[in-house]
Amino acid sequence: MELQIFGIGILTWIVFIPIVGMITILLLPDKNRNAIRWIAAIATGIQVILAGVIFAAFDRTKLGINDAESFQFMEKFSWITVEAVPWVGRIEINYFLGIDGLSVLMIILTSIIAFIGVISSWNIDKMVKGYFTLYLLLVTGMMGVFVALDFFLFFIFWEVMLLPMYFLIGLWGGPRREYAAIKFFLYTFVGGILMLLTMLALYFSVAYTDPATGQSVHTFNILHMMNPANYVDGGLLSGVDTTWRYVAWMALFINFAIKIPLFPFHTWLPDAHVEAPTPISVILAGVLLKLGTYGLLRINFPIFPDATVYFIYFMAALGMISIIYGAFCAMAQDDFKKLIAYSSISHMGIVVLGIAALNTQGMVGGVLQMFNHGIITAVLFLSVGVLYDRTQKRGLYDFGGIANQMPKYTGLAMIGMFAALGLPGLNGFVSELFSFLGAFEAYKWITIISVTGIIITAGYILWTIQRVFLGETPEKLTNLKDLTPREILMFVPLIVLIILLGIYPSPAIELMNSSLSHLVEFVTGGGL
Amino acid sequence: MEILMNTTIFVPGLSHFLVVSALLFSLGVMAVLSRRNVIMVLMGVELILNSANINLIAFSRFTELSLDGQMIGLFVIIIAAAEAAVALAIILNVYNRFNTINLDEINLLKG
Amino acid sequence: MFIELPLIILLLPLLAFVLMIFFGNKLPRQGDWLATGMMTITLLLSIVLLITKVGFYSSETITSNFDWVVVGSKSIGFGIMIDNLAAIMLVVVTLVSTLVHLFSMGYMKGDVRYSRYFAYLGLFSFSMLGIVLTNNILLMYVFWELVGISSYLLIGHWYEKKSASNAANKAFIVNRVGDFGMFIGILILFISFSSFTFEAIFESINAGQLPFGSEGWLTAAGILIFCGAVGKSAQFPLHVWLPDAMEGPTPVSALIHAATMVAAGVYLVARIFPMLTADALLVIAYIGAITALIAATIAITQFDIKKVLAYSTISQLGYMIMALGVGAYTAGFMHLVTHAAFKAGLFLGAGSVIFAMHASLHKLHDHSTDAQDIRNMGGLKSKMPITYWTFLIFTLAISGIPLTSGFLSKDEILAGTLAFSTLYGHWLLPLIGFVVAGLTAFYMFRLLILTFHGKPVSEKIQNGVSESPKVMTIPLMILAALSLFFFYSFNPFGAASGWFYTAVERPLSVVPELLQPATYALFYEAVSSVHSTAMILSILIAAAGVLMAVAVYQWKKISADDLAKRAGFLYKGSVNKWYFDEVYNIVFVSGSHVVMRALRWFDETIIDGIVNGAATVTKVFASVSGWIDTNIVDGLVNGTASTANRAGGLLSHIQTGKVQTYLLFVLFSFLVLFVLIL
Amino acid sequence: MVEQTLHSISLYLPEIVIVVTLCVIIVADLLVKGIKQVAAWIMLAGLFVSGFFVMLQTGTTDSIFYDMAAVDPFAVFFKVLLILTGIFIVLFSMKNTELEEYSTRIGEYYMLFAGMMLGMMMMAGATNLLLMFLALEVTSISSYVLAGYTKKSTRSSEGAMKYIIYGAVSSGIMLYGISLLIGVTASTDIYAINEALNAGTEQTLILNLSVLMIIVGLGFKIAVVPFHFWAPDVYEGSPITIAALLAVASKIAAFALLIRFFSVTFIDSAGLSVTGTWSSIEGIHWDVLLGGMAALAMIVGNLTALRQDNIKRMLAYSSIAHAGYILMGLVILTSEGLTSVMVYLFIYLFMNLGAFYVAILFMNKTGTESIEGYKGFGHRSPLAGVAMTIFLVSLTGLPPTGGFVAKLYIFGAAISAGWIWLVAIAGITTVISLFYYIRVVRNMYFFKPGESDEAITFDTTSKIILFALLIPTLLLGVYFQPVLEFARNSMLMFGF
Repeated sequence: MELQIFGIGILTWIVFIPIVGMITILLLPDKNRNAIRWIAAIATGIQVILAGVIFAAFDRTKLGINDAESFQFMEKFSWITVEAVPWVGRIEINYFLGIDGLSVLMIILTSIIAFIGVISSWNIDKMVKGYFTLYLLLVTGMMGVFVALDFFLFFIFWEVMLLPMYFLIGLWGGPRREYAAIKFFLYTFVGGILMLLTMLALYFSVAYTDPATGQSVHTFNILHMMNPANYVDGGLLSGVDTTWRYVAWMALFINFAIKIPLFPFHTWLPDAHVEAPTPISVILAGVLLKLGTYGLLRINFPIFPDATVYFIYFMAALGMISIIYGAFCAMAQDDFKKLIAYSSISHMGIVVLGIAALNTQGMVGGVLQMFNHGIITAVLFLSVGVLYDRTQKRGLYDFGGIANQMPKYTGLAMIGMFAALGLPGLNGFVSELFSFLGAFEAYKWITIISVTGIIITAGYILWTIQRVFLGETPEKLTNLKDLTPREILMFVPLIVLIILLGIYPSPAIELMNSSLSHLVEFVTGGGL
Repeated sequence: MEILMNTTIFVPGLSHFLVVSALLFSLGVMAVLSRRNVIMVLMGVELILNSANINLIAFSRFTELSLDGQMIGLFVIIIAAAEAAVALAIILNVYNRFNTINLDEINLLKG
Repeated sequence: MFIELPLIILLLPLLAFVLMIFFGNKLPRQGDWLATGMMTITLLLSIVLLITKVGFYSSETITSNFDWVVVGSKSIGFGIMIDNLAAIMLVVVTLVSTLVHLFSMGYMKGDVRYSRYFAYLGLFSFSMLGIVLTNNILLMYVFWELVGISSYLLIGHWYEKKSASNAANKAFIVNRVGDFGMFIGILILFISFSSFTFEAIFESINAGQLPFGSEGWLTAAGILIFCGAVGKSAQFPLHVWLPDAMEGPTPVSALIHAATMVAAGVYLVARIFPMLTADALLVIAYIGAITALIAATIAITQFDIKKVLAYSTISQLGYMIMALGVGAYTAGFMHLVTHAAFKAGLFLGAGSVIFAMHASLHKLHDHSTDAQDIRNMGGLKSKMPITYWTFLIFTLAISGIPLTSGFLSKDEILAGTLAFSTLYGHWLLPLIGFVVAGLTAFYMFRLLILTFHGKPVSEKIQNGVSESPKVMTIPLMILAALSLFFFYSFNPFGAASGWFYTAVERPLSVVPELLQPATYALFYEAVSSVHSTAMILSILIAAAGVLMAVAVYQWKKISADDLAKRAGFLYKGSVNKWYFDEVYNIVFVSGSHVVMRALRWFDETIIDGIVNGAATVTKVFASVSGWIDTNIVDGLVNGTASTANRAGGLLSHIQTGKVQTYLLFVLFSFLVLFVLIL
Repeated sequence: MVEQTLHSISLYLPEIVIVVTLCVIIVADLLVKGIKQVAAWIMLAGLFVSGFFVMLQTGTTDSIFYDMAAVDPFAVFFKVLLILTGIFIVLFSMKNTELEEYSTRIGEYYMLFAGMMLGMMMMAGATNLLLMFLALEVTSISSYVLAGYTKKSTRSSEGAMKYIIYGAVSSGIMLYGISLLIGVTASTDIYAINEALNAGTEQTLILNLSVLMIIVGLGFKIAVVPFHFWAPDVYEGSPITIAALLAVASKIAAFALLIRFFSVTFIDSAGLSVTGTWSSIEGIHWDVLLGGMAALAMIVGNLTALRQDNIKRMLAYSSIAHAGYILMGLVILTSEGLTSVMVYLFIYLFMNLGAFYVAILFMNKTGTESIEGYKGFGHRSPLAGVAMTIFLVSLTGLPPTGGFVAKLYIFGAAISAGWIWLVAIAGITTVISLFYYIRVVRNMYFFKPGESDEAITFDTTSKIILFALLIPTLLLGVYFQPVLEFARNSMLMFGF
């Protein structure tokens, strides 16, 4: 399947259109604030359209995962090739993009969240040009990670996100933004180094024989890394169930666990979320966290099936701890944003538990939960943002009786909250259901303990609703204005998705069903 | 004295030279480390360089190295001279700035 | 025709909900006519459906299924199933719902969120019908939660009151605890049988498949699913939410917390009845019995009119659950139906009283007197005749006095428990059954007498009280009619010959034979043999209860205070609802607060501290060595940074600025390296 | 003999051009008065011509002046790097306000600069111990004076004095080591020494001692721990252009010498194989020594840099740390490692010079060298701020910058050679390095400029120079194939 616009593949478009926007913005004078905003909106809007095209044109039956033939919209160009020298053979880095059922949903999510993020950034007045430049760069990084099939490219996109995020939190954030920014940077950077080292070890352990020339080629191609036949004799990561393979798996896992974030690598998240400006929190929770679980599925699982199976119980247990721990910590918060941050930890724990089930239901549930959680937390962070814009406060005890003042807002926010609580009929339920279904098949007790998380979740969500929306409206809040049309615009698409996918999730599940089934078979079959 | 002169058996061998040079080297290092006066430190450096020279010349006398060693010795002498000249110029300048050439007192740059 | 009809029935209330949410405020009369009208249509359609189903297709089960989603190779379907159980339940739900809509037009008049209220009623009706119609345990769970949320919204309708929002939260969270078990049960079933539909699950069990190959897990699955019923039907130990739920508007209590939603648990148990093992059923029977007893004992001492009714509801629900547990399937379900009518009636009647009291108090500008406290009432009989007479009929019905519907169903339940004991022992069950029957008669008549009979506590208040408007009394009259025997069976002393018994038959158990409860035939035989005993006993006990109440409260032959003193700690326990709330508060609420605070502390201090922590270690080290000056903390507050920073500080101390020191270091390193390579 | 000499001279043209330039500068300094910056232009011209001749030598492999020096792709690679650095430093120097005070004797500056260039280019090609030592001394002595060039500054004088004392002692020790080596092997040519060593020797104690002594001298030159102490003081004291020169050019030249010396002299010729891994001569542990020093350099350099406030000093420590990373590529004893060293140096040139250049620009405009003083600069000068950020990010090693590719290759080579512990240290210290680099960025951006602070603007030339450094830094992060091939081809001189 190929789809080209002006001779350039659609994936390249969707990844680099924000860069085009960014360059345009850089060329504009600082004062053209609205033009800058519109350009950002148009760039991300085009992304949404492209994502729609991809959604429509995507072949639901193709498998992907480890089979280069069945990836879609593939683009592969030789990027760096160093001809054979006696002591290493040929070296190859490719510009290799492609999507399968695992990534397509993430692309759609990223484009939607990025677009909503721009809309909610509309009222940022400080250094508009710099803000949107960094924002668009960040979007490119995120999108790139989801489409890259070359580890080198993957890594570059991965790290490209770091600096814009650092600045976006550090320059436009709340009072403790610097601390939060550097903490985020540090954690991610540590993870990045681990990933870098593992990537290199993989690179030197993998060499495939080029059918055309018969040369042995070292490559960063992720798909080649999945094939045991491509491992060179005596390579650091060659063989099955070796200590080094476990170490490598663990290094990658820590990197991704930091992003997810899994207990105990999570403490950067509450700080980053709290201090980041609203749109960035939305991006952070909506897309960035998914990179972690996506990485696990794209890299850890298929490249190290042996180590994955070896550590899977450990992973499920961490997922369980995150669910319960995150939920309890969320309940203990007085800060609205922090509460949502911890709830993210809890909900991402469900993703981890689901994918750790290593069966199709769990996997589908996990990936769907990634998508759904992205949508839901986006709504929640936008909700906090709306209140913060109006009152400059985030404490749960600062509010009360909002329901009477802002009925539209309350309605929309509450749908988001109920979705987070896992109410059937809304999307959160569907993915939680499948995650737990899958997990239960694999781990009875871990799952049973995890499911208690839904009780705690109900507790903190309802308590939050009570404190913020219900009760008498205090004097100081009586002049709050309800949502503006712009704000409604940013809520509505998300709410529609929440309800639609809650009632009929098939369109989303169809996209990934065959790929994920294949992934499960591939991993449990030991990569064969 | 007489006895020594008469004992024609004694021919200084390579190891004698090496021991001498090693002593010289050590003295140079000691000077460099212990003297607080820059000039004295420079003298230490000269000792070190010349100890190497003794080595080189001894080697060229006692091994197949032939004249190469002596040639290097010549070059080293020149370099030592150049170095000393530059060093003295710099020390003069330091003295103008600090009014001392005591090394312990010249430590603005640290940390 | 048959599949479209239930679909329309299901979707009409949803439509009403959507319309009311978006346009309710803009419609004339805030759209109450729209909601009520649509509900009435639903009712009529349901009646048509019931008659068609029971009349013409009685023995058939009509199902339709469509794929909802395909995951991996397993497809998950959603669908509708109509058997007689569902058809009857459908009418119960729509009937009560319609009447409540009607009643609310009067009761809720002038409320701040009038249209929102009707919208939520629509949402609730939709969800409840969903529970009734589904053929699939997952979908049932979905609607299960949806009724939960509508209940949450309606309890919290007056959310300005803290007590209302608290009650709403409590209801939802306590239900969640039950749902947790149900969810696990569903997971077990799906993983074992790869399907959510009742039909497929039963078939698989019938074919000898067991969850995880173990009989224990089958029992466990049954009990876990029953947990959902424990939550929703307010069974011990999760009954605590229901009395608090009375914070909601009274018609809501009638609809949700008396007639329909709380009965969903019973409906659920009836639905999964075939897969319940004897052990599971026994657990269910005991839970029901304990609930019935606890609630009845509490109801005796309460003074809030709605609270009494709430506990009575819990108690009656316990009855139904117990009935199902002992195998008196039809009796249990019949009690659900009859109870729905008279309990809804009781609540609406109470609503009528409260409405009148409010109006009167409002006129007097009295805001301190509690309009719901029966100690403030009395002698309302003459002022509110319709309310009184209907209330009397409902009271008779709930007390199990012959000629009422309540008698029919309760009598069968008691016979069932008695029969169960003759088969298996467990004499506690019938014993509790009869005791509770007596208690019920006693506290209901206590309520009736204190409210309507005797002298008014305050003349002023009584003067202001007047009969409620027609929209409120008509529903009462309809419900009163439905509380009489002939709707269910033409024989006032035996339901077994009526249409109800033929329409609703106990389904065959599908579990392996060793685990099965007594077969229907065996059980039926036992019931027949004890039926007359049970009937006589139940009439006697009910009469005794009534007599006792009349003696204490009407004739004042026996002092209530005296009784209370004699009962001592029992009285105290009953007044304080056996301290359930207090214990739960300490154990669960405070418990989770402790846990969450501890975890928060842990998170902020330990986990984060490990990152920042190395800093502390270095600090200790620093104070020992005295090397590190403390004023070097730069902008990077982060711990790792400051650790590294301190290390950097250490190192930069080596950089003394003295060239000879450098050279000394060089020499030193030189020597060390030399030693190392030797 | 004449033929041989003539041939050698023809291949020595780049160096000769530098010598000529040096002379011309002296003459011009005496005679030409009216033209501003005449010395600089001459120097620039000389460097370009020399660079031209270097380019002509591409692909040549020859030995000149009776095996005193080699002209081979390896030397060419490093000479290209040196000349590039030289050109940039001249450009930097032309605008440096620090030097303006001494404009009347600026000829001396360029003359010494030329001398230093000569020494460094000789270092790149020398294959004889004598020439190696001479080249080293020529470089050193010129740089001593350059370090103290701004003689009215006490710091500069102090730095120069420390430099010369430290340098003299180090070279003395190194000379002693060389003398021992020569004595044991009876030869001064490194290939001959290698043969002698391969033939077998029992003097391992003396050999190890001499190796260690030579490492003292070379370690001083590349500023690797524990021989790095001079570097921060000297960098801080020197004019900033000279600090940049020392941090980049002198390090590159020293690495050229170090690589050639060790990987020719102490390699077990029997162990050479096509697999690209070699082994050192038995009993001589220079690789272990250098490995340990690399680890120390990464740790000490990065940790100490955390505490610095002076940008020059911070960059000094940073360059110490980078010396550690680079050294890592050498000690793993693979051809891949050497290639990665060369790639690293190539990229290091741009990013480090870039960081220095922005520092120069800021210093020219505001006179501050203090990192604390950088507050708000990012807002006052967006271009320079962004450029500085990119250079520092590149120094940290984040994609998509050249620094990432450099680290990628070094780490990769080390991993493939199985030096996991060294890579682990490198990884951890890279994380630490993040802090001091990002601190500069933080100061530039996270603080508002003061009320009175005006925007900082630069002239076009400065911008062009900035872009000349910036573009390669970024470009090498996404497309580095040519550099990789260049380095790899330059490696072929060893005949593997």
